[in-house]
Amino acid sequence: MTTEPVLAAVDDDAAPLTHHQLRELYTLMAAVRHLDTAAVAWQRQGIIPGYAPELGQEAAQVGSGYAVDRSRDFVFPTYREMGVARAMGLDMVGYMSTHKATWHGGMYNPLESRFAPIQAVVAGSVLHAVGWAHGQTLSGKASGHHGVAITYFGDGASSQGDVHEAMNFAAVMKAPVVFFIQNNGWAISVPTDRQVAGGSVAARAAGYGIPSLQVDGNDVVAVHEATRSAFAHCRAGNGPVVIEAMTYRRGPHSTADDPGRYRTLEEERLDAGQDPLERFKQRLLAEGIADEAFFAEAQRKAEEEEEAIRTGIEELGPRPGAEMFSLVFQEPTPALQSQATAWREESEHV
Amino acid sequence: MTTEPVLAAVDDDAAPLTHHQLRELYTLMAAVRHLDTAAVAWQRQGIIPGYAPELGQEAAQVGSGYAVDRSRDFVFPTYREMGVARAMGLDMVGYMSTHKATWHGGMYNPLESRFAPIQAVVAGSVLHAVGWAHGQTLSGKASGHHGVAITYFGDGASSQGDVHEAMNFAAVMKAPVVFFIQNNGWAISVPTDRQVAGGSVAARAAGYGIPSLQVDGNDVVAVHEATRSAFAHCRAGNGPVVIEAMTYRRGPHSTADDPGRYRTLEEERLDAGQDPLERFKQRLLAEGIADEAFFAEAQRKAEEEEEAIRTGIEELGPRPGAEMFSLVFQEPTPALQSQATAWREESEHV
Amino acid sequence: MSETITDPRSADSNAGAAAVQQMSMQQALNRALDEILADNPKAVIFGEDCGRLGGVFRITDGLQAKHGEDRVFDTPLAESGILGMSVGLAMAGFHPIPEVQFDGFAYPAINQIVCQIARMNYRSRGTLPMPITLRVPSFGGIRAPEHHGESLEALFAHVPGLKVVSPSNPHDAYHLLKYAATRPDPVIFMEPKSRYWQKGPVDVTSAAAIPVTAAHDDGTAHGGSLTGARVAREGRHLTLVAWGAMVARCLQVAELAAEDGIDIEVLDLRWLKPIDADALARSVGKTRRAVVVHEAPLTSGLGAEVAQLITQSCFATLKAPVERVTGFDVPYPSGDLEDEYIPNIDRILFGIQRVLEYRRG
Amino acid sequence: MSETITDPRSADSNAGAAAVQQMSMQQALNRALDEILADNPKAVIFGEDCGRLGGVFRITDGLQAKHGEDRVFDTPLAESGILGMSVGLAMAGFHPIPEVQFDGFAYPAINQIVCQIARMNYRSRGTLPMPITLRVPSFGGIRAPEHHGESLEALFAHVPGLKVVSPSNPHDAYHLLKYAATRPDPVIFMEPKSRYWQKGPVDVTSAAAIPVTAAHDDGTAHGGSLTGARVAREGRHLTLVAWGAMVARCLQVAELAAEDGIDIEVLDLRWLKPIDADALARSVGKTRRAVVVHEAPLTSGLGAEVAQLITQSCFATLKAPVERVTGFDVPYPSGDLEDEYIPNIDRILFGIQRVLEYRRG
Ligand SMILES: Cc1ncc(C[n+]2csc(CCOP(=O)(O)OP(=O)(O)O)c2C)c(N)n1
Ligand SMILES: Cc1ncc(C[n+]2csc(CCOP(=O)(O)OP(=O)(O)O)c2C)c(N)n1
Ligand SMILES: [Mg+2]
Ligand SMILES: [Mg+2]
Repeated sequence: MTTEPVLAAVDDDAAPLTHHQLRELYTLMAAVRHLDTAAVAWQRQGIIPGYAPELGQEAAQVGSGYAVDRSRDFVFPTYREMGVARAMGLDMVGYMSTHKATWHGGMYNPLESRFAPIQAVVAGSVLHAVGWAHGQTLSGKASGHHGVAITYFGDGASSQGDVHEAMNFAAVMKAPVVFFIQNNGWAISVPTDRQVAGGSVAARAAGYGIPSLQVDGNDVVAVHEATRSAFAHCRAGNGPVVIEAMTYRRGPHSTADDPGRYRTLEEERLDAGQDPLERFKQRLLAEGIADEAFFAEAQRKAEEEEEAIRTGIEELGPRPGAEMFSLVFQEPTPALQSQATAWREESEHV
Repeated sequence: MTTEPVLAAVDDDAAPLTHHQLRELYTLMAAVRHLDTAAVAWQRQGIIPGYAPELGQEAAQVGSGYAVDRSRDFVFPTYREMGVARAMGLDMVGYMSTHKATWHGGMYNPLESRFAPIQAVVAGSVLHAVGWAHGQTLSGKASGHHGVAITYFGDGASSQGDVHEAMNFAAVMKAPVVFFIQNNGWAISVPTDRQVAGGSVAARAAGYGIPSLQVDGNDVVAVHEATRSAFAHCRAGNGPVVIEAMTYRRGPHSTADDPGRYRTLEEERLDAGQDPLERFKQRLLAEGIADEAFFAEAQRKAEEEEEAIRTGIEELGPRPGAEMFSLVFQEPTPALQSQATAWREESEHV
Repeated sequence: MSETITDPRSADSNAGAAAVQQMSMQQALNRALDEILADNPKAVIFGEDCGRLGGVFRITDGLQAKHGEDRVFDTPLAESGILGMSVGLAMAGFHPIPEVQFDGFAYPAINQIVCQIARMNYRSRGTLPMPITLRVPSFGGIRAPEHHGESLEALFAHVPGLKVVSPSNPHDAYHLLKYAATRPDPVIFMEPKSRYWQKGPVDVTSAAAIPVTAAHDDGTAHGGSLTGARVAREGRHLTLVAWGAMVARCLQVAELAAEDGIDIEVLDLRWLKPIDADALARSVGKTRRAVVVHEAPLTSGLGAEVAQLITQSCFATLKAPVERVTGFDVPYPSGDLEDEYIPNIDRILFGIQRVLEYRRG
Repeated sequence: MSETITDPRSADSNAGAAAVQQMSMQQALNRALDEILADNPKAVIFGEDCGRLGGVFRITDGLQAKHGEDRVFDTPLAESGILGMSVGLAMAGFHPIPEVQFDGFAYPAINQIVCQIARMNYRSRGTLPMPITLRVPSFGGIRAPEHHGESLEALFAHVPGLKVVSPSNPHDAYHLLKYAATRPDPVIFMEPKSRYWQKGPVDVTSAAAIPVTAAHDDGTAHGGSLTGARVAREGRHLTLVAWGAMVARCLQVAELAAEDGIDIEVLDLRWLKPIDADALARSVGKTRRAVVVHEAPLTSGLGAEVAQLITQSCFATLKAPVERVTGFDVPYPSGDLEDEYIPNIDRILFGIQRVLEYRRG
């Protein structure tokens, strides 16, 4: 019917990852794994009210986030992209503050960090990425210098109408945007086979004439390379790319979830496959790129980092209630200002 | 990536169309063509405030509508399916009353006629068809006896998120629904190439594992056969089918539209191709299935029919204002009843 | 899980010696759904995670196992899809009981709700009724992520063709859901999620209202019909009008005010469309003062409608303009600021004070 | 197409001897957009059929040809897409001016409007402003198909983070659009489509208000600032509050009432969020009687908010409860019944009469 669209393989930065970079990827994954596991513990300890773990998705997140050029690209995350945030060097106290219930979007500066506010609406920001990307085209930068938008979403999100509208808009407008799906097998309790008709989100891309890549989402190097070439394709003005990273949500949907109600431990074990962190470690060992001392050091740094973040989170007080009013608009309205005054009088008794 | 899904060719009624049926198809197309052209004239004469002509889409509409089994199937039209309505034998005064501004959904009985109320929201009823179709499955009729839903929509509508959600739901649930797209080249002023990324709506079906057919929408027999085999596929419990009938909107979008602003007459002539009615006539002549006397008679009947419909429409008075209130709910509320009373007192001075 | 206590007031119910059980709203809703499925073979329940998981709030817990996958099923993750599909199922003769997982995720389905569900009966001149009961876990108060604490009643109440109801306690939750799910018209059923786990007495044998909790049972509450508002507490000086989770808070406020000799009536509106204007007139006709309380933002909130209905009917006797104590005109904030946003006891008391101290001119 | 007339009252405008031109609202809006594109290189206009066709109402007529396809472009047919894309463009530093083709087709985009456009500034703590001007041809009165005659102001006004404005005449249309499109916050711009072709005086040199039509120019109208309401006609006995197409109808009613010696003030609210509560208090403080008129259904309509604001500020002096003359709680009907639905002169006069004849007790 249609011929499969192909990715223009114009990766201008296509040198294989150096050993240094590979070790850096591992260090990031270890930091993410440790912080993620810790955050679940924080919730149990009452430090934060809730958290959405990304256990098992470290390769997909770190591998892709590592490809972002913070001088010109922009990332549109969901609520589960802690690993991307960390790979991009975000202020992680600012990031984690959303789970502390301090501020919904997080306390980091999205403009400076090139990481949009945390998004709780499933598929909510996919279209934003398309608009932002089209803005790059309109800004008239020469091909090859486009900033690229990368939007993260899940297998569940792929069912939302907004994702279809986004892919169609992006393809019609040739917008430089990477649709990065983490197909982690589940949308809360619903498995992918009851969610994604046809079995693959990437396969839908062909219908829009968009090239797509389905990649082993538990292989950090494969993910990174796929993302890098997708960025190069977009940057060169060739329009959007769809990447589907096949991975597995090894943990619960969130700290409020009880996966035992919809999958057995045995199923988890079988479906999850090899742990992405462990697998990468074995590879680095086998290839002589890193040794046990390196892994121990990565773990030590991860722990140190987690401790600092936890301290930061614990010290984070609630935001002043006045911010509820002052941050609604750039130009506040008299009506809202008088509500703020009434609130101050009645709640702070001033 | 995925293998193309195939249509299970289980057309249990696959006998070729008889000469009688072919002539009937022509008679229907002639009636539709004449009524459609007349309705545009009615608007100019002030008989109706507006109309959405389907000039050029007679083959797509009559060919598909003729395949509907009124004892068990259900049709979900847009605002432009007059030809389907006529092919199904609807009360055409009731149908046309929507264009008289008598009642939005039309005055025919949708349950009895198996033709849902006229739908003005683009892509608004595509999901309804999926729900209705899933209802057939839930009702537990044996395979081979399913009622089938057929939902009509345009190339423009295909951009709406609801269409994606509908195709995915239908495929996941294996609902007996035919997605019938009339790709008529335009969505008001926007041509298909600025609308449908990838160039084909049918091509999207593969992404959901749905079999699809792209058919010459100006060939009434081809359309009919495609629709009939899609119905057979659905009826046998094989899930949904997508049909894309490639046709051309030869008229304006509606009587309020001015196509001269976005396409030249020369472009129209080139893009529209051969007129579906004339083409079918030539075929019937060439194959000796009908002669000039038959065509003259078809035309005479069409004119007679149009006259009766016009008379019916002209006689159609406005609905009593009380219906505004009485038709909102099955169980009216006291608040609404008192509004109705106030309205009667103030507007009818009773 | 549920203990049985005997309540003398329900002696007039069908069951003769009636059994009033303690249950949470979650249990009451779950039981209602179970019975609805058993009673009506055309009732079907679906939505995101409604099936195997039993819903993120466990409202549909166990129903799939008991009634089968055809009656209770998971859909793909798309709210417009869920509601659009409901329309088709209703056209095919079913009674769909879809769930939207959280209030804020009704927005993607608004087009189907407003333009289709609410209008199909009208558009089809009564030939295609839409007996759809849309369950929406609603309102705030549980320190949830963004978009999980919204109050959409003003939007829903403005839509012609919809009916809207919100229970404040397990007893009403049970009866109102069973009532809604047997109606031939679409009903938006707004469940106060912060009250899911609170227990209260439920008399499954009679819909006549029983008080919210024993603590507030002063023996004077009465109910009236299921289709109207409910006097949750009788009082003489001022009427507090509320719904959902705010009813319990208003009852607390009334207790506190009573210590100062202020006798407050609490009217649980229950139906947000149609609003029981007679009950408002009756109550404020007596108390001559009113405060309406809701979580939604002030401007164009349902409090304006309630206030205007009261003013319309009680203008001549009203001692002060109706006060509104509501959420602010700001997006629902994160958990840390939630208690600043939702009307708290102090703010309701201030509102009461403004009404009591109002002097003309 | 547009004739120039001299208006003495605008002698104080920048232009010295000012030029007041007659133009239709369609022309005024088109001119405003043309100037906005010229003034701000980051302004972009897009939507369904906005480009080549110039919009189904020709509001963007000629703009693509003049400013190029990068500045004025057609999108695929998907409203959520259009609004979601606007968010991204705003994040990239643009000032998007999207169009939704008709009021009723804003519903598919409500999720993006409510959860994204209205909240991004807040969510991002002010780092990602949303300077989006969403044009929505609104309200009824043109005998159009279903969903082409809706009034969404109550919904929009309830959403924290949005501002909402509706012009009633060409002069205001020109100035309010230019004002809205230079703001850093999202503004919903509701255009009264039944007034698109009505001509009126426009003073492009000064935003100070001029009367709606010469017929109603009694020399007493005054404007105040662009951000507030406008007294369209001064009067002593009663205030009619309206917006959009209902303003012209209220002015007609005022003329008729004047024949009976009833002197009516007409307040054109213009801003539906934030509402100019001071102007309401000023006007009704003087007239002591008010009727609010809108096309949207009664229940939970913006009339309730307006009535409650008036009652709140004028309770002590108000002679009668504020009346609401509105559309009914029914889906907007087909053309044949449109005049029964939209408040007509009779119904507004009845409302006025109820207020004038109100007696306490
Ligand atoms: C529009 C919307 N609907 C429902 C939800 C509730 N919800 C939050 S996450 C989730 C599942 C998402 O699954 P997927 O997209 O696969 O992402 P994952 O959680 O697996 O990372 C659901 C249903 C939501 N946040 N937004
Ligand atoms: C949701 C929605 N958006 C916009 C419109 C306005 N509108 C009516 S028809 C139309 C074009 C539809 O094009 P297509 O789907 O190709 O159908 P066609 O008119 O060609 O039959 C538009 C934009 C609408 N009716 N509904
Ligand atoms: Mg997932
Ligand atoms: Mg078309």
